[in-house]
Amino acid sequence: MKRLDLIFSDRELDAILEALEQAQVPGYTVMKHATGRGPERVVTEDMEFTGMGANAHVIIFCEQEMIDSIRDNIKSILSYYGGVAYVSEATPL
Amino acid sequence: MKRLDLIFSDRELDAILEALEQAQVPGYTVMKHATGRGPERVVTEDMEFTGMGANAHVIIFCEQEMIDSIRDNIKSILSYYGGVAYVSEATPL
Amino acid sequence: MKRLDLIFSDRELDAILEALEQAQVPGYTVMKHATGRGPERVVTEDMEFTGMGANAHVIIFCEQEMIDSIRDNIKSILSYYGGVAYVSEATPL
Amino acid sequence: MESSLIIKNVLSPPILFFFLGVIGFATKSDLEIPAPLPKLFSLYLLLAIGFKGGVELQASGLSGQVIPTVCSAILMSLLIPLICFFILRLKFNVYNSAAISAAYGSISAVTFITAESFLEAQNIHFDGFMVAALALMESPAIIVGLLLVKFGASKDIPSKRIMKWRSILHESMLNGSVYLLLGSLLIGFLTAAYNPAAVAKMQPFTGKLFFGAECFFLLDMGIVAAQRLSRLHQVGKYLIAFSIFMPIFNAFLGGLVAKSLGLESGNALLFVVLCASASYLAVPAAMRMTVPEARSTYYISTTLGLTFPFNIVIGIPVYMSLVNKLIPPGVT
Amino acid sequence: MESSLIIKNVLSPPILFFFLGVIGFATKSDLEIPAPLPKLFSLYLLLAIGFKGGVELQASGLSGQVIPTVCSAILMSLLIPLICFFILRLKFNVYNSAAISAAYGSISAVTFITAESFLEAQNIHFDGFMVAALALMESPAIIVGLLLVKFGASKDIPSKRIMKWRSILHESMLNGSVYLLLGSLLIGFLTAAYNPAAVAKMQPFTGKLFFGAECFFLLDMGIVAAQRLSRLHQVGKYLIAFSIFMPIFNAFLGGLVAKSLGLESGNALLFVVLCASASYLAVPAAMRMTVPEARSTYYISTTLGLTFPFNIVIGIPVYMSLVNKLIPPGVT
Amino acid sequence: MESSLIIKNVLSPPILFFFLGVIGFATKSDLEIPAPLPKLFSLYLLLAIGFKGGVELQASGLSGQVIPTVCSAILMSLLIPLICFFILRLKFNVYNSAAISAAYGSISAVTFITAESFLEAQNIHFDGFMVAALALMESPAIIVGLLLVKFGASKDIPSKRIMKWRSILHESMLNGSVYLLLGSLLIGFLTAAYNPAAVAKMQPFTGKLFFGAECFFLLDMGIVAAQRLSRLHQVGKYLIAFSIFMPIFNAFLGGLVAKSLGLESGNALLFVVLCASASYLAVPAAMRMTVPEARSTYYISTTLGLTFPFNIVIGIPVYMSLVNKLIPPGVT
Ligand SMILES: Nc1ncnc2c1ncn2[C@@H]1O[C@H](COP(=O)(O)O)[C@@H](O)[C@H]1O
Ligand SMILES: Nc1ncnc2c1ncn2[C@@H]1O[C@H](COP(=O)(O)O)[C@@H](O)[C@H]1O
Ligand SMILES: Nc1ncnc2c1ncn2[C@@H]1O[C@H](COP(=O)(O)O)[C@@H](O)[C@H]1O
Ligand code: NA
Ligand code: NA
Ligand code: NA
Repeated sequence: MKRLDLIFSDRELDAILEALEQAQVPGYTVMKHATGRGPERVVTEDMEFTGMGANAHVIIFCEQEMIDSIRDNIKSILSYYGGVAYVSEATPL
Repeated sequence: MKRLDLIFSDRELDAILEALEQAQVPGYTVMKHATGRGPERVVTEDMEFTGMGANAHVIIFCEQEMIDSIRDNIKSILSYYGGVAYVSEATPL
Repeated sequence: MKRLDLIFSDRELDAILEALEQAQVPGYTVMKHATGRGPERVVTEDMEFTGMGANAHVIIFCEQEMIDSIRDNIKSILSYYGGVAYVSEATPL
Repeated sequence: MESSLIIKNVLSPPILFFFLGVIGFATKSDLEIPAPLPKLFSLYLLLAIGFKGGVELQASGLSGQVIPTVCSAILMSLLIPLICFFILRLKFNVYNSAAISAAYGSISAVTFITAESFLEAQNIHFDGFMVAALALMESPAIIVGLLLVKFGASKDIPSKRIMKWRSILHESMLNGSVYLLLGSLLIGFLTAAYNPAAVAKMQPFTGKLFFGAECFFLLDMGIVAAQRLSRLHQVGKYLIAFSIFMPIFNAFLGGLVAKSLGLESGNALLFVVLCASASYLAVPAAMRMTVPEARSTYYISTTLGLTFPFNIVIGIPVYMSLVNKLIPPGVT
Repeated sequence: MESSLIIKNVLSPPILFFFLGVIGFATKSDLEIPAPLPKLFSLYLLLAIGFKGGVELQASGLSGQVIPTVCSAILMSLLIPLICFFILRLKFNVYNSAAISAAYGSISAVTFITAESFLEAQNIHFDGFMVAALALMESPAIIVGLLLVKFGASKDIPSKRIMKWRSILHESMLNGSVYLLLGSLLIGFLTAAYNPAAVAKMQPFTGKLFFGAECFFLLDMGIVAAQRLSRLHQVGKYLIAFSIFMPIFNAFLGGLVAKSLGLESGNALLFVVLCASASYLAVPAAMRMTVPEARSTYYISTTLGLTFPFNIVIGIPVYMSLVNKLIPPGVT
Repeated sequence: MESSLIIKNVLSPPILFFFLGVIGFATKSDLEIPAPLPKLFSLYLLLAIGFKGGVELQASGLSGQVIPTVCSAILMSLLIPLICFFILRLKFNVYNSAAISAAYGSISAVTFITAESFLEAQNIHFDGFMVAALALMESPAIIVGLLLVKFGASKDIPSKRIMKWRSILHESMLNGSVYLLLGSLLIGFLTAAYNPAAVAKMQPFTGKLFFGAECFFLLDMGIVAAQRLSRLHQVGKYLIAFSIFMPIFNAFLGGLVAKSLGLESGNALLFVVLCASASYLAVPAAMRMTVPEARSTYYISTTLGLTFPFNIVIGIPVYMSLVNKLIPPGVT
């Protein structure tokens, strides 16, 4: 099994979740209110009230095939709006 | 060293933490207010006010033996109430 | 690529972020409002209003060299104030 | 007459803000009230209605209609789940039937508040002791729901699943919202009895602010209800019909009881609303803990997505007409 | 005269709390107002000004100066971004120029509120319909900004990047803060028309509490603005100069329009402030979604770190003097 | 006489809500006030007492008892930690002793507020300048605590651990809650002096709402204190006894100083309460940053789990009797 970590502006959350649902991932977890810094831009919690939101951190545990099938879709969303995606190994308890 | 990720409804948090304490884990971290979707059910942040809460994400860094000793206990709680548990590799910095 | 997970009292967040910036990490993500237990001390969300804060969970995706270059700095901060740091494997999506 | 009452009701700020939330969700506006702000308002509303109810209960005393009304309310919260259970068992298993029944036997504090605002707008008098009825109808419904599971479920469940009385009572009496409501009621009562000056000092917080906070909360409830409504297809036609007709039936039942209790029209409306409303707070939270076998979509989408909006928008004025027919004003 | 007005303005609680926040950040005090509490106050302020504006709009009716004023305000929110765009294009690419222009064409609700408090402190009358102008100036500026991108950007952008009218309208009309402001305005209007008793019941929440909540929010705005100010070096001198001189120019333009509309000095000041202020809420949020090519530092650090503090501290009293010169009091 | 005062105190809404929180935790009710809502209330309370205190300080001026009282308060916050330190050193190391001492030298704003509400309920007059004493007692206690570490700790600590004056002053003066309290005090003072109309506009927020918000906050404090109380066994008997007897001793000391200052009974009670109360906000936060060697359980479980509840429930009425004995009413 794999673990996929996605971090991006929470304004794109709907688009990402739609992509995940389309690929029929077995499940996902969303943590909002994350802040951070990417190559060029600082996201701070205090801008949340402006509607610009903070980041969302999405975790998906799934099989390698699933990862392959959503890769293009997710990468195109992230390349447009910014954000990162990393895969690591995970085994069920 | 291992990293154990548990994600489940935060109403079960007390039960899980009790199980962890019993097994004498060296420590744990809890992140509340996580939302998500499992095989059948969507958990949304907006239901938090109803007392039904959102999900909790618990991270435990520990040795393999520890994992083995808490496996059954944790799995039985999760199988009853729902939730996921995954193990991955981690090395101290 | 590596994934570095840091968990510590959010009162030390500024010091840690400064250390990360100095090492010129490519980016990081901060999740506040984490609670937990270390070897001796319980951190609870309800103490947040006292200004003692809860924990912060910082995730950094970066190369192994970067990890090596920040190791000493981070470890000295964590050894003084408490907190944990673990490294694991991660590959870009 | 109903239609004019419905229009009047719809044009009150709380209902208008409710619609603002609904339309915001429907049009995909990114208006959202992030957690835990809705919790702030729900805690505030429970604290405030509890406190105000306690103060008025102390003023009216426990004489006259108070005891019979409160007892009848409790009885209704025991009876209604039983009726619901038999209707639901035609289509659903024991777990789902019991969980949904408990929700409909219980009450919705926000529906109650909306009915109070409606009465105030119509200048119809009602008594503070009705809050006591509100506070005391949640626990019995939860208990009945859990008993239905305990005795209705097949006997071959694994040993650890057997529900203990302790946890049944714990979930029913010490659920956060039940506890805060009952506690605030008691504090209001004690304060009014022994410290009347403090009641006036609480007034700006629990009294004056209430209407505005209700509007704010209903804005969020509109967003939440619309989300649930959008998932309502998952529950099937039977349950959709149930979530409209059951409240009407319960309202009718409540109206008859209110008449036989000799309640004035204001109190009668509140009594009817208690019977007709369904819980989306305490009961779902308790059921999720104690009956995880039941699908939460069933008892949340129905109560929150359909019964709640129906009651606050159309139900309340319709029930008012019903009460006016059953209890001719000026007679009591 | 300006300096005495500036001092009076600076010694009002909202501005003092703003400075408390600024100094707190500058001295590295760990005072912070954690998310989502600032959102609570910003939602509250939008709801309250919308509701109050709607109530007053209903009272004044749509006659007299209302329609011309509101239409002129909308025109200003279309015109100002165009002027800004040409000034900014001298130094910046289409994306950045358009995004910044949209922000300056739009408005800042908190600046508007501060100007209202300033007028109240000076006992100068103003009308509720100005809130309608406020509410209607955000969407057009966003639309102009997006059109500038649509027609100004080079034609070789990948197909999926082509902005659709649908999403332009969605972002401009259904942005959370625009939606809440317009919705509350409508609710205030309807309530005042059909349910006047409810207006009084809302008053403790939307009226009495307002000033204090404004102070609390400005405390947070002080912290946030100071953070942005500290990053201002990233935007360069040209943009720093722009974020002070553009508001003054827009104010002057607004003053002339206000005079030609025959507005009284109170309304004229609000009109000027609408022109001079820049959006750090709806517009940046919309731009980030629809023009990710633009650097958000540009349109946030300028509007929030410089234009906003300048306007509320120095701008408002200066604009008041301007208005007093253009529109001699007692003439209207 | 004390027992009737205790009962009267216990039957006030803030204390009743405090107990509601305690019992909620003890009975494992799932009532909780999620972060960051408690922070909202603590920020609000600090802002409101600061502002009100500043307004009243401006009214009373800096003449008469103001300067001597405030100076004595500061002296007490320097003296008390020294006394505590010698008592604690019998059992604890330098780090723990210093951190606990600093907490007891400092104050608890909520205890102070509760004492004010107690006085209001008894119709006993007190002055606004006592808030200045409150605001000025936190920093000195923190400084003494850090100096005790600096000079008391063994000399072989690693170089980077040597505390710098800069960081000592920073933690003591710019701690978020100290900063907000002092800042609001100053803003209240300035507003009352230069903008008296604005004081009235703040009143609904800082004045009217206060009592209710205090209740809400004490509900949460009840939950938190009960949690700490449940961990009290970790601190040992010596510290448990310390956390009851030290406040009583400090109260007695404070009473003598208040008498020698010639304070009226209302102000005297507040002075005594300042001496008797211990900080669970600013000081623990500062200690955790600057003295990580100290075990936080020691200074949090004692101040929050025992001293705080003792003071607000039993202490205040007992101290009132003490004051009444030391300062016969009608004499001043
Ligand atoms: N190397 C990284 N490690 C961890 N988080 C990152 C990293 N790079 C970016 N992020 C997160 O992704 C968000 C969006 O990144 P970007 O749009 O590329 O600036 C940032 O705000 C961070 O929260
Ligand atoms: N495959 C998955 N990947 C990530 N999170 C998951 C996954 N499956 C379930 N979860 C999380 O676990 C929670 C409970 O799952 P369940 O009770 O199985 O529906 C969900 O709400 C998700 O937050
Ligand atoms: N073994 C562990 N696994 C996960 N989180 C931990 C672990 N040990 C400590 N932590 C987290 O790190 C924080 C600080 O740890 P410490 O200062 O060592 O007590 C704790 O409050 C936990 O949130
Ligand atoms: Na019911
Ligand atoms: Na403008
Ligand atoms: Na003290």
